[in-house]
Amino acid sequence: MHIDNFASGDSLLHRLDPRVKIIAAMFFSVIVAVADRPLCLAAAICFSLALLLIARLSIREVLLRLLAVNAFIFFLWLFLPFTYGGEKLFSLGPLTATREGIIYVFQITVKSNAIVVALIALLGTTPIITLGHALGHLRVPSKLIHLLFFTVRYLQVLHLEYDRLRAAMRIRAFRPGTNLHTYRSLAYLIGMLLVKSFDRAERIRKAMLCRGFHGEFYLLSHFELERIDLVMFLIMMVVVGGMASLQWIILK
Amino acid sequence: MDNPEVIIDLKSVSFGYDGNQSQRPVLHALNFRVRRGDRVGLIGPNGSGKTTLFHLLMGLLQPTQGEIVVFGKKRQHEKDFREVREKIGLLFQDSDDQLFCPTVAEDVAFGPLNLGKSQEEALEITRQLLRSLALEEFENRLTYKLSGGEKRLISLATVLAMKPEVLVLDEPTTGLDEDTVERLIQILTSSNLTYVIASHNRDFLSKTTDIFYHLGGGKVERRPNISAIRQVC
Amino acid sequence: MDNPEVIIDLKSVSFGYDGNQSQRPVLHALNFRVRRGDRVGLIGPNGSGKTTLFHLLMGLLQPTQGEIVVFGKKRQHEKDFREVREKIGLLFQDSDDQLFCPTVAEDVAFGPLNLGKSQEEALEITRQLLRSLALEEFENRLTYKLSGGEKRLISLATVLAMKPEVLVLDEPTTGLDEDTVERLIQILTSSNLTYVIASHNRDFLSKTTDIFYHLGGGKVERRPNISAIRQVC
Amino acid sequence: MHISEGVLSPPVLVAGAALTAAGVAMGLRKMDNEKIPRVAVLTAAFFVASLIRVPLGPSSVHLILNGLLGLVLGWAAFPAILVGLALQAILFQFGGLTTLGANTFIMAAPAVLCYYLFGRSVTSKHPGVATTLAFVCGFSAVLFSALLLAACLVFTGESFLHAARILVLAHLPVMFLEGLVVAFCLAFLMKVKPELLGVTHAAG
Ligand SMILES: Nc1ncnc2c1ncn2[C@@H]1O[C@H](COP(=O)(O)OP(=O)(O)OP(=O)(O)O)[C@@H](O)[C@H]1O
Ligand SMILES: Nc1ncnc2c1ncn2[C@@H]1O[C@H](COP(=O)(O)OP(=O)(O)OP(=O)(O)O)[C@@H](O)[C@H]1O
Ligand SMILES: [Mg+2]
Ligand SMILES: [Mg+2]
Repeated sequence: MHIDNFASGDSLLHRLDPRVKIIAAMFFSVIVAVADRPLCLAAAICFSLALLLIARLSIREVLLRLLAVNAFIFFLWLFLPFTYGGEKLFSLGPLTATREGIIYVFQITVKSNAIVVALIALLGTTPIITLGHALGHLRVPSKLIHLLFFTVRYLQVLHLEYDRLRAAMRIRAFRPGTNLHTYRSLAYLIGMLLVKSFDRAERIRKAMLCRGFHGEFYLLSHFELERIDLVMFLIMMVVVGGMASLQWIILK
Repeated sequence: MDNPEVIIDLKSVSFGYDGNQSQRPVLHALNFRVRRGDRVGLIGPNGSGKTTLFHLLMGLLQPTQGEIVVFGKKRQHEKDFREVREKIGLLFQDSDDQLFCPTVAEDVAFGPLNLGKSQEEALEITRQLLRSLALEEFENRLTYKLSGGEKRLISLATVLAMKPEVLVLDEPTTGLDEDTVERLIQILTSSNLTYVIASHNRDFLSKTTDIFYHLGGGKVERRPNISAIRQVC
Repeated sequence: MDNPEVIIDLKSVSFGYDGNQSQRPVLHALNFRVRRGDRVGLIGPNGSGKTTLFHLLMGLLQPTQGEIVVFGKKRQHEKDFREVREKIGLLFQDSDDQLFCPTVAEDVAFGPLNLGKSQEEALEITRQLLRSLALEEFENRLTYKLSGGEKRLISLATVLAMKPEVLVLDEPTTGLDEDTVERLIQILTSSNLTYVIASHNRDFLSKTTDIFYHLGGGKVERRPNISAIRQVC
Repeated sequence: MHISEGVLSPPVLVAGAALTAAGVAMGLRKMDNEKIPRVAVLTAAFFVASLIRVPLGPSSVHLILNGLLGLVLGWAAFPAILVGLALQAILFQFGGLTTLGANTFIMAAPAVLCYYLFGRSVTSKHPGVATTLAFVCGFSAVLFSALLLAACLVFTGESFLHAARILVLAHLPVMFLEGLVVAFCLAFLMKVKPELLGVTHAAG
């Protein structure tokens, strides 16, 4: 299990204050998610690509991710062009594709990919734990933050436990297939994983007691806004604001 | 209670897990005593109850019979053990259970914060401790990215951060490479803490401890030296 | 391949974990050969790579270099190892990782079911095997609630249920009491299986095996007898 | 079962976010600080379980397991699933920020529903009854999720109707699969560690 895939790097975006990145990502995502005018979407794609370049991430890695993300979009391409009313473009047997339908799915595709790329460039470049600390500073409930921290902390531990049990199954000639034996065995594997997690949670509770835990958690991380953070924040807000005006004000 | 020097005194303690299908109790009328300054090695085969013994001592399990006297006071209820846990530091057998905070600094500071220190004080204690253990480079590392040996050392740091008077270490050397074991020996022998170590590693025990007990059949028995304990591993 | 009697042949196998920050590979150009009927003991200090070697042999890890030839065929891909896993049974070092079904009977029957046996056949094999190991009372026990020693024996049963030609045992005696160790010696010596045992327990090895190898510095070397291998544990 | 960014209309996004916020608030209220580690470790376990590829005919699917998660975690299913999806969004870029609310609700609401519908009855002493209910629980959790997902799409636009219908139908085999897995898994838990299913009731 790889966590923080894109987080190792030393670009401007990697070093940027995570609070700035989170706020920028939020505004950008929301604007793009509700926008539909071509100019605004074009600007969104340009902004995302610019971020990607600044973050200096491996293009190959990013494309691989996008491939997986676009499965749902691909599914929509199979339907929407034919079910969205409008001017007929071409026919496939009984199905008629409309111009508006194609434009609509294309729009969705652009929006979806623009947001995902921006999220990779902005949020992917921060270790997930740092994001958690930043969210804490942005007033996300602390219970939620600690839930996130504990979950991330034990993700690998449990994944390794899973790997070992899975290896035990493999060496006993287990070959998954579409049959009850497979489903039963995998269900047992999951059951065992849950039971072991439950026991581990109990041991963690004891370890916490031993260190004087009495129901309070603390967040220790502090961030300092540097000048560059402010500058980048302003730039990104101006761009996002520009996109919003392309959508709602200009050329109305 | 009668002797001020005795700091841990388990008197005829018995314990069995209900869940255990084999009805035999894990510990049976066990007596175990540690005096200030003792450096105790505890040897016993897997499943003999070393971890159970330590958990009883810390109040994480309740004995079915017998008394647990720590620092001259009989300890029975959860709140009796609060003081025990401040003064006795337990290093868990599995570091993954012990390092539960996202970053090393937060994990080490967790104890001091719970003891009522302010954020700044806790952070100061953490920095100082990590420096004294030559672990300062780890301060901002993420706990889930540490190797097994690193996890062990940081776990020890989290325990030491509470400035305990007694250390109880549950198989501290499992999975450690030789260098880390050396470092651990160094840290322990250069401290002047009272400690109890359960370990299968005889070499390690003979270098760090001078009083040896054997745990088996639900009882502990003192042995004059480590070689008087039959090879168990 | 040239000698029909050789059933396991590792040729110049190297392996290192990527995650390992110390770049030194665990196994380095290692050669290891087992012939039908061999009863091999493998000794090496903690971390020398015994477990790694066994996992390579079973196809759970891929060597960075070298060839793994088992039953006369070169094994490279997942599907090459399917046959290997049917004929070589591996007992994991940690029995906690080997049992995952709710009851002992289901766990023992898991292997035979994978080999295409019907439910009835698998149950029959399970009963018979448990009886022959004098473990019949365990049939309906929950694997999760077994003690360490019991888990070991049942794990061995799950492996034997696949009727392997070769057994590979990774430290089978850790955590076992003397009676259970005796029982294991009995089971092994009365079988006429080929087997390879990694263990720190010299006494056990000298009773069950007659060919001794030492693993260290990434290589295995044959030794004339067990006392020619320096005390490691 | 994730809806990508950029698909849903603003009203659906807002409704999803609001409902999820309410559910998460409820879940957090019922989960005091002492319970966080337990909920988190189980969340991590469910996360790992959802990565398992389960063969289904010529292809394979990932399990959703929200029915089982509901039984084990009760209202804590909301924060647990929110954290799980946030992690997926950041680690694998599945789902996203603006859809986090809708996606969480799609999975967590059926989980909580299952907790109320089946929480007690799946622990029935009668094994036949327990198994059947466990199957129904696993099956219907996915069914409800698929229906919610379809509803999100259809509320976004009439033109999604066809796609939504196909989506629900395509999930039918997954529903059977989930039913089976949850039934087996529950049988395991009832035998080995029934306390695990009691977590919710203690928390409730
Ligand atoms: N939570 C539990 N429920 C039931 N039985 C338990 C539990 N924990 C331990 N046991 C059993 O109690 C006995 C003593 O276990 P304990 O972990 O104290 O031994 P140990 O000496 O620490 O062993 P090891 O060297 O393996 O760490 C074992 O037989 C074990 O199976
Ligand atoms: N998953 C892993 N990732 C990285 N390094 C590993 C991993 N597993 C083992 N190692 C390292 O590889 C080396 C060999 O480990 P291995 O478990 O094979 O040794 P061993 O001889 O079986 O030891 P032991 O007697 O403790 O079982 C050790 O240094 C260990 O730290
Ligand atoms: Mg122990
Ligand atoms: Mg090993």
